[in-house]
Amino acid sequence: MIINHPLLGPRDAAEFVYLGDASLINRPDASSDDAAQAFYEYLYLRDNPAGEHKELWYHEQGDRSWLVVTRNTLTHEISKVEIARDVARAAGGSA
Amino acid sequence: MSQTNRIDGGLVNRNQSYSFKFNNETMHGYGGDTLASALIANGVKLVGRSFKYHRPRGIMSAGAEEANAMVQLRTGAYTEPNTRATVAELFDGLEAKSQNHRGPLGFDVMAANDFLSPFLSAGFYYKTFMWPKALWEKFYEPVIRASAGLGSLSGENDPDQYDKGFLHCDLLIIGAGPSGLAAALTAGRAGARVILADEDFIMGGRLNSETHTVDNMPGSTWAETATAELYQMENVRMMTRTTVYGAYDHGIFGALERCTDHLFDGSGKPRQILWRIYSKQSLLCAGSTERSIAFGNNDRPGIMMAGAVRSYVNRYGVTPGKRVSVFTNNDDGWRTAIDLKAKGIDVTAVIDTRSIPAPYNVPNAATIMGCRVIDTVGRKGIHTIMLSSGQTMKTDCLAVSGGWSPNVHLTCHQRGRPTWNEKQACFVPGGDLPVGMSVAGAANGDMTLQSALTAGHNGASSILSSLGMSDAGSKIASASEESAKVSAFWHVTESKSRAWVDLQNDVTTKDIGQSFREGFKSVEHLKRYTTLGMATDQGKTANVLGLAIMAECSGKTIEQTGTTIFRPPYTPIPMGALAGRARGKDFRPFRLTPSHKFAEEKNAAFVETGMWLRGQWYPIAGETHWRESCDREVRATRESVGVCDVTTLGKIDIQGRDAAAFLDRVYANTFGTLAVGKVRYGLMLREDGIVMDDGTTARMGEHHFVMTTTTANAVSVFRHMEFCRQCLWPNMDVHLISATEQWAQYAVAGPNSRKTLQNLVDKEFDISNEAFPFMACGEVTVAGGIPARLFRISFSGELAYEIAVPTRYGDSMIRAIMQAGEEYNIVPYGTEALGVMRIEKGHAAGNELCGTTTAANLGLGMMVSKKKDCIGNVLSQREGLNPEKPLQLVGFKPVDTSISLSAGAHFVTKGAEATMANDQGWMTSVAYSPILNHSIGLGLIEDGKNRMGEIVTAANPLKQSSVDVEIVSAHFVDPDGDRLRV
Amino acid sequence: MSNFTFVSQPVLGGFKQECKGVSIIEQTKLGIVSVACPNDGDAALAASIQKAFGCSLPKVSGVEVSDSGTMRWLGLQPQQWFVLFEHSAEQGAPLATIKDELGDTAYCTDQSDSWVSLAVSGPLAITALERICPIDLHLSVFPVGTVARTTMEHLGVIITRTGDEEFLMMSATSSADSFLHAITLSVKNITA
Amino acid sequence: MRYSALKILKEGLTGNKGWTPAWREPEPKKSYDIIIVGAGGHGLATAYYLAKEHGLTNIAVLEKGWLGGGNVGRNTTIVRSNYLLPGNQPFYELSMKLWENLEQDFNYNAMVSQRGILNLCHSDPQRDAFARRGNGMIMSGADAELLDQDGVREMCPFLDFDNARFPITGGLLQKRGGTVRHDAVAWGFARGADERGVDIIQNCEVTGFDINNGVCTGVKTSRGDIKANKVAVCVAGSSGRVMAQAGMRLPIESHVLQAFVTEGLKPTIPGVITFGAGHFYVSQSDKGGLVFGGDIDGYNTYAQRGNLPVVEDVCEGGMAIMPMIGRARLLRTWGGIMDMSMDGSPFIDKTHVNGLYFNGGWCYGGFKATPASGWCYAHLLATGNPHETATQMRLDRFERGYMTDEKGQGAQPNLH
Repeated sequence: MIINHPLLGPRDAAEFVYLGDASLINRPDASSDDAAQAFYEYLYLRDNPAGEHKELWYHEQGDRSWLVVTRNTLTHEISKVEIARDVARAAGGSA
Repeated sequence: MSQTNRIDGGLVNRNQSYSFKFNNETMHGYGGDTLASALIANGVKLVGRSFKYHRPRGIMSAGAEEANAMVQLRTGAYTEPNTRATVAELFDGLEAKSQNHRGPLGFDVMAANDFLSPFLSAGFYYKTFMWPKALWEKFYEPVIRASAGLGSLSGENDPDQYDKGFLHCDLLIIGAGPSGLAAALTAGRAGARVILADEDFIMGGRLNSETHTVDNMPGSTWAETATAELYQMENVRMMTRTTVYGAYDHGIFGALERCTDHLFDGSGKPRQILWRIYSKQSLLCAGSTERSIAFGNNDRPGIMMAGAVRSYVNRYGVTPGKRVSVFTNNDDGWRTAIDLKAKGIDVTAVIDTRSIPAPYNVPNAATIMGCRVIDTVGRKGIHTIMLSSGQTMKTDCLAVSGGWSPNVHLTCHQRGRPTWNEKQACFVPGGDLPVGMSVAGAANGDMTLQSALTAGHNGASSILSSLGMSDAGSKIASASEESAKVSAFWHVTESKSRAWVDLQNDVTTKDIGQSFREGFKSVEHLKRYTTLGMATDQGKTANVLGLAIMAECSGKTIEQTGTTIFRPPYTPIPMGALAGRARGKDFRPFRLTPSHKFAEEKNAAFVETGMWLRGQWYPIAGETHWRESCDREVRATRESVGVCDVTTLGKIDIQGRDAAAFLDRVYANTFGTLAVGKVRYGLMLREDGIVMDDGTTARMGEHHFVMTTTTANAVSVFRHMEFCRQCLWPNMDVHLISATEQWAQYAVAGPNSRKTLQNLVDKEFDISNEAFPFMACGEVTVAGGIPARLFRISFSGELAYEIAVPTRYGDSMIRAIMQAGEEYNIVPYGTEALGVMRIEKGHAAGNELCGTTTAANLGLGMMVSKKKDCIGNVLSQREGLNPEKPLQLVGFKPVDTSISLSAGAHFVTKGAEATMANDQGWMTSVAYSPILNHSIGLGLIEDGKNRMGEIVTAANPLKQSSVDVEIVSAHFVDPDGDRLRV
Repeated sequence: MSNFTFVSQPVLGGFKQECKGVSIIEQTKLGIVSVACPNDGDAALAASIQKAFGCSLPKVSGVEVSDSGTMRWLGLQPQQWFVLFEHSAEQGAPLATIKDELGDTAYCTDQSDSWVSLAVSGPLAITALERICPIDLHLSVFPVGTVARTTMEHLGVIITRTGDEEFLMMSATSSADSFLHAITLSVKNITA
Repeated sequence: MRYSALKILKEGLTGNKGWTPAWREPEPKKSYDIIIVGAGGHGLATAYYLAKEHGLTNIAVLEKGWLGGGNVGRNTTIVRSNYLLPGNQPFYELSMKLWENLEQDFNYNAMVSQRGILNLCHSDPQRDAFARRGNGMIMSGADAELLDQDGVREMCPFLDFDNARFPITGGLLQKRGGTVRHDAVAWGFARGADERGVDIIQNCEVTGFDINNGVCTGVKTSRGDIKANKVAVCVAGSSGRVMAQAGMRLPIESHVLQAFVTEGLKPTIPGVITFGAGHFYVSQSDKGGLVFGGDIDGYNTYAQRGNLPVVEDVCEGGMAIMPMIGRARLLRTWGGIMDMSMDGSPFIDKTHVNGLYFNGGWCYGGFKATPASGWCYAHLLATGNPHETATQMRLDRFERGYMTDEKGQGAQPNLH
């Protein structure tokens, strides 16, 4: 596979390390009352869609960026690649 | 043997005479021959045996689809099983043997299977061999295995070298036949970066096997001219002997280039190169493959595809027979008769299944329309055919054409399905092609030469425009007329004898019928139950025939019956090529520590730790067993001083205004309170609350920390922290960079470690206990100004330091430390002694940090701060991770101290039976303590902290042993830690 | 107390091989410092670099050379650069060369000893690198003044194009032998 | 029809005309006691044991495509019970015992071949972990032997002992491990279930569940609605897709695992061998092909195909331990979709919806588990209680903190 890195252009996916669903960006608030349930769902449950999937890839053998890649799990077609830090900031990442 | 079947003409080089051996018999051929054409030249008909029935078989094709003529090529360690004679280039000195027979090829005793064939029908083995049960492994299976298989490996290491590489292009053209050449000319002239790859050793494809003309030249001459022009273009890479074998995601292709397979001796060059080709667009011009017709005994030597006969006659200048007949369902098959006549070879008859007027006139040959071949005679070489009309004819070669199947394989590699074209009676590429791929020529169903040339040109033109380029006005080449009329015909129903569909796996029409009757009707069931299409040719000639017969059984159309898809690779690829250089010591890189050279001089034994090589122990004269060395190193360190290279620990430089706050979140314990110039042990959890890693982190400045990780987790911890930094807390000002390679770091441990270092550290730095206490850190210089970092930390439990210098001084540094400690008899110690000392001190390491242990399990539960959020905090509080009687890390001591403990033993109540129901934990690490003079262990046992002094049994059923052990503190040596602080 | 001998040793002993269209020369006098930009400090850092070295900051994958021509800035990742300059052990710590100039505007870390650096050049350099480098090195795609971090033969590599037929290749010090082997074998395989 | 050597003889002499279909092709009925979704190995085994062991035969097995078309037909055929943790080992040992008697039990030769499985180790920590595991295996009633280097050399002299990057220091051997002809397992269970009255309905895709007030009463299919007292989902690889129709999110990701086979070769390796310092495991089929595999590709996917980096990585592993296979040719590669769970262990459980049951999350372990999975799922469906060997295979184990994490990799499916 080839991931079209927003800063570097096309790179072989072999340079990247895959983590999983991009929802892992949305770490729950540990101080909330339902933190135990929220963390369980955050860490363990997955939509696992057959189709478009937003997922995290880390450019370990490259620029060390974490990326949010939108990829179809049926065809492997990649429709969007974003810098995860930008996505996290836009989502209002803490601190 | 002489070349009895060599005729005039062809593209072989008659000035280049090669001698070769087949089954030990010396023969001759020419440059430009394949092994198959050379065998035909020498009149050889019988070349191998089939898989199941061991039927005599000859050459049936002239290409990669060959299902019969597979040989064991070369000898000794170079021998290569299952090599298709039809694609093996002849070279001087080639040696080949036939395979899959017991006894000589002509008298294979396994051919008895052929006579037992009624009992060996589809799936017979699923229905028997079940009784008695024990005989399967002992008798039935060994017999089956010995008779199955084809060729043999030598059993020796592959002596050849292989290489790999990466290529990039705008357009990859797969196949250099008429459409591929036309496309390459158009795209190449327009300036696109083109790769043209073909599996053959000359370009031109079928142009070299046919008598067509292109632009008023013989087809092969046109191909040669086009090829020459393309070779002149800098933007075109021409790759012969290169099979594009797989289409992967996003325009990546796998290709195998055979560099030395056509040479007697590769003289040190890589035998083959596995290329990964990154293409923006690809054009599949892979041509088509002729298929057979199923009729009685259609597998005999001398029965050959009609197009292959033309290849042998026209390209190789050999004739497969002296009296040839043709059996066809299409106009193209007639060309064989015409070409043979042109070469002066007798054509006995042309038998056409179609009841139409003969499309061509073949002088002096019987032309029989609306007729079928129903059976053949000639066990080791066909000599007679029987026709549905009742006629019998003598013939020594039967050329069969059942029509052509486009080579759609690569269009299926991303699970695209070809679609059935009823008019052309073949599968053509479906709509779901791999991204960026288009198809032209016969592979796309353009079955005439002119249509292929046109499609190649047009395909390239439209690709050029999609790339934003325009074609340079290339004209479409014009070709001689030909007809491709075909009418589907699959099998001769009048045949009483077995009619083969898959020649190599011995699948007959009867097997397909039986498969249907038994309910194996879907194409996948058919394939799996009968093994149709599962042989080394992947059903290139058999699949369509099998499907059509299945469709007939079920009364459905082929379209309704479906198709199996093709999977990579297009043709089989040697394992050696897929591994490339990564074998032997080069399987993975080596990482060497800065003291490696020194360690070698000290005769160190080395151990692999991930990619690192670390000194395991350093034997001195007289030591014969590793334990002697290890014990001495431990004693010397605990009694005086030792030095160990700890460079392999991960070092991460952490800077930023939020660095301290960041560490508070990634570590379970607190770092915000750590003073500059101090070090703290840190415990890192995964988000699921399990211990991820541990290490020490030093505060070098207000906004600057240096973290160490375990050797094993250096990469994953860095990745995790980048995840935290970028994805979880993107607004924190914190920056990470690995400094593992920057510093050569040595642990100097033992009561005399300070004195040793005082000899080395420049005098202006006070490293006395008062000025530089336990857990201090700072920047110093050594040996008159060499910059260094000093940490007062200890893994051994002794007064100890770690000192780091820039890696370039690493070799000097180990020698300097040895020199500085000489007066204290300093020793280098290896990972074994390191391990012994950490077990003596009860420190958890890899065996305890095994990814399932919590901080509480390791006795570090207090470190998980309840005051702050950190990774893993919330989920570490789950019920299952906090049982009433948790596993706890404690020490174990054998009751009988003369007995050695074993890691991996399981604990049960003293004297209880060793069963999982009684299981209470396991021994994680053991060592012989030269300080205590007995074996000691660390282990995880339920409620261990509350069971001090209890005797339990450490069961080791693997060794049929069990040892009574006492639960003791994990701190075997200096439990109060006094020695650290002196 | 006797004197200690400290020798600054080139990782590959100053390796040099010139043959048949490709030359490989170890760069032994290279200072390498990583420079990271504090959050929201981009403008301040750019200004201090411009002032100190007469150089603008390249984007990721870009290379900028200082006015004096002696300093090369590689854009390796967002907010982080490597600066390469000629430096020998006698000149003291390479870190100071940069850090002293940039002060609080950057987080600097010495990387001089982390990398082995090889200059690979010659008409057959690309042909040799084709065997191990997944990056498209065609001049139209990877022109002079481009840097990429990638992986070759299981090793992380930073490759910079320094000329039409010249590359600077950096990989981790500890695996320098394996790295050199990967390159020399590539050369051998294309020229044997 | 009973299969035997005599039957083959008789049919052979009469032109093989008397063979009858291995299973019927029934139309779906309006309702069943139990509907099993998915006619893969596990679903068919469940139906077989429900019929044979529990006397329940008013059962339909619904299959979207053709029976046995999932992972039971696309794996590397290895069976073993060499697990580490108490949540797994007794279950896989039950499976092994069922394998050992399976063929006689269902009258179909699935070629259960106990030629042994050898896991190589390359370091002391690895050896320690193998010792812990081997002891646990024996304590669970399985067999295990810890070999030193000489022991491995005696068994497999062709391994690279002289020039290996990661020297082989020993291995954990389970002699009862081995291989089974994968397709035959599906066919044997299907035939056995069908004979006992189970309706196996191919080309019948489940498109939804009838769930009212927290009770599942049937399924919607491409061939109409079908009622059932109990609906048992058993579609590993597609679990996420199917259970989403019941509104459930699972602790599962779908990943592709590639498998490989070479051209046929005369016998060259004895049993199953796995490489402990790379990603490679191999056996030789009765037809002579080297059947091998390695790691999953590592990204979520439902496409039954993989990519080149893993192909190369696996082949590198093969050449690293067995440099004699360099001239064997890779014939075919394929991919199967794995339910990769959050701790690498499976689920056989009720769901929070009454009448809806779930079996999945098998990761790489699905094939070897086939008989025990069917046995335990049948037990759960018939009795309402988990089988004693499957008590840890619960859906709520992550919420409660009772992971069964063999590899110790935590909540990251692609590392299991």
